[in-house]
Amino acid sequence: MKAVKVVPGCLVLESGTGSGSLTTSLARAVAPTGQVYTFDFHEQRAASAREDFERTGLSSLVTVGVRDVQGEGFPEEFCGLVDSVFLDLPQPWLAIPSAGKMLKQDGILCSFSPCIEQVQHSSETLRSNFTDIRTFEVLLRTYEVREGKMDSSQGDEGDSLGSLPCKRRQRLSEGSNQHETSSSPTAMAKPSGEARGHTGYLTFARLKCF
Amino acid sequence: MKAVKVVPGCLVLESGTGSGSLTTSLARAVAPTGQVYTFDFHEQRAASAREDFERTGLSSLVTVGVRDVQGEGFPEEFCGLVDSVFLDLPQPWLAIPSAGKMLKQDGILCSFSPCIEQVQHSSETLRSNFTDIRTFEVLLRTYEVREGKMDSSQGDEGDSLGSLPCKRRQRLSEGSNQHETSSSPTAMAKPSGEARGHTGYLTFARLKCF
Amino acid sequence: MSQNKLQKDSNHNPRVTWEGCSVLLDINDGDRLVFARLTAASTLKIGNKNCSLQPLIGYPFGSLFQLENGTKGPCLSRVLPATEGNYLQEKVDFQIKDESKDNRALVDNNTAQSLTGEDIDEMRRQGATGDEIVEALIANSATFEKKTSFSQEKYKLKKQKKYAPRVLLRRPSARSISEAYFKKYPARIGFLRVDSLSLLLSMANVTAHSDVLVVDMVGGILTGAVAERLGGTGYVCNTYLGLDPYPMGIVRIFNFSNEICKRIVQTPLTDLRSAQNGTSVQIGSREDICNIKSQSNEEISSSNSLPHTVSMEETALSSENGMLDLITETAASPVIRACKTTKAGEKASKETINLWKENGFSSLIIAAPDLDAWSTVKELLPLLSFSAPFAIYHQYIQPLATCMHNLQLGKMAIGLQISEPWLREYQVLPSRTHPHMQMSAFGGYILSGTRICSSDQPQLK
Amino acid sequence: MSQNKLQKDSNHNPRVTWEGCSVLLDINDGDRLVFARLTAASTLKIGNKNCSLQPLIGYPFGSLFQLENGTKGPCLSRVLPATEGNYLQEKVDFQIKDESKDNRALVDNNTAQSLTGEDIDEMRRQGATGDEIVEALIANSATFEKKTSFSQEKYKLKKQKKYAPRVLLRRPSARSISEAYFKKYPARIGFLRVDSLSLLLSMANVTAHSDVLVVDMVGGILTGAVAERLGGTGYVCNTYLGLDPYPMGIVRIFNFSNEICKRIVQTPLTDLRSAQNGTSVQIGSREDICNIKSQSNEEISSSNSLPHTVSMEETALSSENGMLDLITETAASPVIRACKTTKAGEKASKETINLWKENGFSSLIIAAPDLDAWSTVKELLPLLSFSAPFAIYHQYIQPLATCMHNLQLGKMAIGLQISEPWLREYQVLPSRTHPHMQMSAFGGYILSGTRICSSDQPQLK
Repeated sequence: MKAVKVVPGCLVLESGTGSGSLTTSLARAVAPTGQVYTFDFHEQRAASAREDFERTGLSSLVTVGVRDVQGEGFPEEFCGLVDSVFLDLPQPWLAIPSAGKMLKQDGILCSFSPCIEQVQHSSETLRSNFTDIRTFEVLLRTYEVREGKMDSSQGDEGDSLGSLPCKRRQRLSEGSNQHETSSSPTAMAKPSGEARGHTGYLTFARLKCF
Repeated sequence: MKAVKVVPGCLVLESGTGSGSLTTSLARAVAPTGQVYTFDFHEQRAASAREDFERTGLSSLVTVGVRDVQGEGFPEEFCGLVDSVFLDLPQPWLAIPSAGKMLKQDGILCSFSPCIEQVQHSSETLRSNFTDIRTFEVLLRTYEVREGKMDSSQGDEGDSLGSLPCKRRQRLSEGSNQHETSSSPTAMAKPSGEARGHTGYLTFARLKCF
Repeated sequence: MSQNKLQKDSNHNPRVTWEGCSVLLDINDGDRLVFARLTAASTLKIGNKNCSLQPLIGYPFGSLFQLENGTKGPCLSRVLPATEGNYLQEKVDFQIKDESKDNRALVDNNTAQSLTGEDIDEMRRQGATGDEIVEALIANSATFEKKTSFSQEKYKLKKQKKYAPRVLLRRPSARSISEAYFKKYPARIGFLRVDSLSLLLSMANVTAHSDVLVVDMVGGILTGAVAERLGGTGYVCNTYLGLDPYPMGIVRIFNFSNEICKRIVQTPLTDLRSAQNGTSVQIGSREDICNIKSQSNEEISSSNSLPHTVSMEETALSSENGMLDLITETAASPVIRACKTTKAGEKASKETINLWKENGFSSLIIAAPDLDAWSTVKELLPLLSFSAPFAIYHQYIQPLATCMHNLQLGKMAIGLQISEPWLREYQVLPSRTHPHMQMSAFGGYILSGTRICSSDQPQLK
Repeated sequence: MSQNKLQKDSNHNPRVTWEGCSVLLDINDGDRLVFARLTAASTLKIGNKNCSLQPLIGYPFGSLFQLENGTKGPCLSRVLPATEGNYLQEKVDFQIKDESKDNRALVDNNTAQSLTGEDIDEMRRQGATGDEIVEALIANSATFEKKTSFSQEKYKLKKQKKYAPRVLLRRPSARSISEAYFKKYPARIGFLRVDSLSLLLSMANVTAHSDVLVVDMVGGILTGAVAERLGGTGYVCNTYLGLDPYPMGIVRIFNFSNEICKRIVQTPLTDLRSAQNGTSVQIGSREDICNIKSQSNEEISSSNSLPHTVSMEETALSSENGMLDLITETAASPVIRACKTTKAGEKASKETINLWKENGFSSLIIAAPDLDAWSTVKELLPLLSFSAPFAIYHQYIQPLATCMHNLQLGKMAIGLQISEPWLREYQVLPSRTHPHMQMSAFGGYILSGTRICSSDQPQLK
C-alpha cells in the first residue's frame, strides 16, 4: 500500500529508517534505476540498517544517513528532485515543510503514525502546501482453513484445563428435503483468532502544483 | 451492545431522544418493572417520539421530557437513583458531571459520538469521577449468499454499459488428483459491497465507588 | 427440589456483596480475572501469598482493594476514593500534549536500581506499605528521572502491581462474565464475544415475557444472558439432543434470584417435538429419566461447586495474557451454595411444555459449535410461533450460508441475513489515541431471520 | 509490427501532459471521474456545455482548472495556486474548535434565495465569472449568515460545483486507475480494490527483472500494475485458456513507454504447457494462429481506441455517486494513438517461452473471477520455478479455502495463507475526525504461498 506510487527510477526519501523494512520494499520498487535515501537519528540504527542492506544486496539502491530530520529537515541537495517522501516519525509535522521543498511538482508524501493526534496535527500542517490529503487505516485479516464438518471447532487453545466437558458430536438425522444443498464442504475458512488490530494510520498528500 | 448492562427493573436516563430508536430498545430491556426517562432539546422531536411510544405501547415504560441537558443537566429528582445514563449529544462532556450525580454507585454511563474529538474530550472529563473508561467502535458486516460455482460474480452492478466483453466461463479439465476435496459448495457467502463504515464510538464508564 | 430453603436473596442489596455471593475479581487492572464465591473461608492467592476474601464481604461492587501486610499476614484492605483519586490524577498529569522527551539518550540496564531484594524484604519486615516500597524503588532508581513521563508511568505501574497489587470487585453479569471468558478461555464459550452475544439477544428480540428456545452449547453463557434479560418473566427453555443436557455451569456465576432461576428450564428436544396432540404419557415417561439425569448432573456440580474448578495458579504479575481462574471456597458453606444453584435448569412442567406446543416459542437462539446449523434449524424452527425471530451463531460462515440457502429454498423464513459483528476497542489518552494494537479479529457469524409458514414443513396448528 | 514508428515518448516530461497522452480528469472533487486522451479535438461535456480539452495540454499533472465563459464559449482555464490557496485557507478557517452554533433555529426552505435563474443568466451574459456568481448567490441568501460554518461551507461548495466546476488533471497510474474503476465500475475490475491489488503485487514479490505469469480477467488492471512495477524490465506474461486472450484495455490508459509495452506479452496457456522438452515446431504452429488472433484483436481496439467507449453522460453535479466516463477524441489522431497502443500484449517470442520453460516464472498472480481457483492453480503452478511465490485473488473465500486445502494435501506449496485486506478511509478535520461513514466493506480475499517441489505433480527440470 505504501509503495503503490513508487515505480522503477524514482528518487525517494525516507525518515526514520527504523528496522529498514519499508526501506527494503522501497528499494525493490525503485530498482533498477532509482535511489532511496533514508535517514535515522540513531547512529547505531543507521549502521545496522546499512549492514543489512549490504547483506541483502540492496546497497547500490539505498543510502543511509544519520540525521535528525525533525530538527534539521532533509538535506538541501535534494530540493525539488524527489518523487516521494516517506515519514515514520513521532512528530511528522516538524518534517513536513522540508519534505514539501524536496518534492517535485505533484510529488507524493506519505506519513505513518500510530496515533490519531499525530494524524490530526500532520493533516493540519499539510493543508498549507499539499492537496489530496487522505488518511487510511490498513488492516490485514488472516484466515485459517480446516477440514471437516463441524469438527475441531474447540479445544485447541493450548490449555488442557477443561474445555467444555461435553465433547460428543451429535447430528440430527439428515432429512431428505429435496431442495437441500449439500451440507458442508470439506474445507472451511475462519478468521484467525488474534489479529493485529492496529499498526497505524497512513496519510497521503500530493504537493500542490505551482 | 449499548443496552447490554440494562436489565429488567432498571431506571435509565437518556439524552437526546433523537428518533427514539435507542429509547425503544432501552424500554424493552427494562420492561416490565423499570423506567426510561428520555430528554430532548427539540420540543417537536420530543412530541413526535412521545406519539411513537404511545403507538408502540411503550408509553408506560418511557417518559419523554423537553430539556437542554447540555445546559441544565438532568433533573435533580433522579439524584443517586439511576442505573444507567445514555448520552447522544454533540457536546457530551457538558452533561457528564450531571450524569455522574444521577447514577447509583457503580452505575454505568454510555456516550455515543461520531467523532474522535468528542470521545477525547468526554474521556478527559470522565476521568475525574469515573473509572473503567472504555471506548469501542461497533461495526456490522453483512454477507450475501449466492448459489453456484464461480457464477454471477460479475455484471449486476446495475449498468449495462459494458461490463467485461469476455463473458464466457471456462473451466480447465478437472484433474483426477486423488487428494482433492470437492471443488465448490452450492451456497457461497460474500460480504455485501457497501457497508456502513462508521456510525460512531461508544464510550462506557463506571461511576467510581465512594 | 424444595423451593423454600433459605430464600433470603431478595433481601440482598444487589449493589453490595453478601456472604455467599459470586464475584468477579479483577486483579491488577485485568492482568488476572478470577470468579469467586465470597465466604468466610474462601481465599485468593496473589503472588505467593494467600489472603482471605472475607474482607470483601459487605462492600459495594466496584470497590477497589489493595494487598497489604496486616498484623496476621497479608490482607486485602479497601483503597479509599481519595487515594485512588490521587493515583489516577497523577496518571493523567503524566500525559503531556506533545511528548518532548524521547528515549534517545537512555540506556536501560539492570544496574539502575540500587535497592536490593534484601533491602525490600527488610522494609517489609519493618511494616512498610506497598506504596512506600514503590516510592523507595523510584527514589533509588538512577534512570527514573531520565525516562519519558510515559516510561515513568510504566515503571511505576509495574512496581505497584508487584508490591501493592490491587483487586477490583466486580459484579458478574452477562457482559462481565462473557468478557472474562472470552479473554482467557474463549473456547469454553464457543468464542462468543460480548457483542455477538448481545446481538443474538437483540436479533431474537428477547424481552420480558418472551418464551425463548435456546440451544446452548457454550457453557451456559447464552442461557444466563437470556435469563438476565428476562428478569424473572417468561422462560428460557434450554433444549438438547440425546439424553444428557448440555452443561450450563456458567449460569451459576450470575447471582440469579430464585425468581430468575425458576425461569431457566431444561427440556430434551424429544419432549418438545412429541406429537403436537400431546400424548402426555410419553412426556411423563421421558421426564422421569431426565429428572434422574439432571439430578446426577447436579451432584457433580455440587462436588465441584463451580463449573470449571481450576486450581489457583501462580501468575507472573507482569503477565499480559491475563488469567481467568475460577476459585472455590476451601471450606464450603453448602447451604448458601445450594440456595444459589439448585433452581436453574429444572425440567419444564408438562403444562408449560403443552403451552409451548400450542403457541410456539417466541424466539429461538442457537449457539452450538458442534451441531450442523441446517439440520438443527430444520428441527427447531417448527417449534416457533409464526413471525417469531431466530438467531444462530456459528464460528464458520459456511454452515450458515448453507443453512440460509436451504431456508430460502424451503421458503421457511424471511428477512434472512448473515451478519458479522466487529468490535474495536480504542485507547483514548491525550496524544496517544488509537485502536488497540491487539484485537479479537473474530466475533463469529450470526444468521438471523423470521419464521414463516411453509408448506414443506410440519406445521404448528 | 514495426518498433520504430514515432518513438518520441522518451522525450516527454512525464510530469507534464503532452498531446496524445491519457489523463484522469477529476471533476468537482471526485463527483465525476473521466479518463480521456488529450488531443486538439477532444472535448468534455460539463453540465450542458462542451468544452475543449486542448487547454489542458502542456500543464503539469496535478493542475487544477475551472470552467469559465470564454469569448468563444465555455473553456477550461487554470486556477492559479494563489487563488486555490485562498480557497483552501477559507475552508480551514471555517472549522472552529468546538462548534458553538447549531441548526436548532434554522428553518431552511427554497424561498431563502432572492436571486432568480434569470438574474444568473443575465450575470453570465455580462461576463461574470463563476466565482462572482457564487458570491452573488451568497450575498442574496437570506439564511446564509444564520447557518453553522459547516453548513455555510457546504452551501458554498454546492454552488461552486454548479457555477464554477473544477477539473483536476491527474496522472493515470495503477493507483489512480484502480481507485477510479473501483468507485464507479467495480465489476469491470472484478472488485479488485487498490489495496488488494497492491497486496497481490507485494505477495507475489514483483520487482525489477521478474518474469511474472498473470491470469488477468480484470480488464488489464493487474497486467498494467505489474508492468508499471517492472518499469521496462522482466516480463509480464498474460496467459489465457482457450483461443482468445482476455481483454486488457485498461493497459492502454497507462501512459506506458514502448520499453514498458514491449514487456507486456500475451501467450495462450497451451503454448506454455506444451511438452517441457521444447518441440519448437508445435510452438511455431500455435504461434501463427495466435498472431492472427492478436492482430484481429488489435483492429478492434484500434477502432474503439479506448477499452470502454462510453458516450458522455449528462451528470447531475450534485451526484454523490461519482461518474467514471471514458471519453474518446471525436476527431482521432491515429498516429499518436498507434504509437501508444500497438506494443502492449504481443505474443511472446519462442526464445522467451523456451527460457520460461527452462527456468520457470518467478511468480504467479491470478485474478480471474470466472475461473475455479483450484483447477487454475493446479495447471499453472508447475510453470513456476521452485520457491516462487504466488498470489490468487478471489471475491469469495470458499474457492480459495478449497484451493488452499488441496495445495496442502498435495504438498505443492508452503507458507499458505488466506488474507483479507481492510481499508478504512478517515475524514480528518478539526473537531470532525472519524472513519468515513460509507466504505467498501469488501476488498476480496487473497491466497498466497510459495511453490515447492511435489512428487504428485509434473515437474520442471
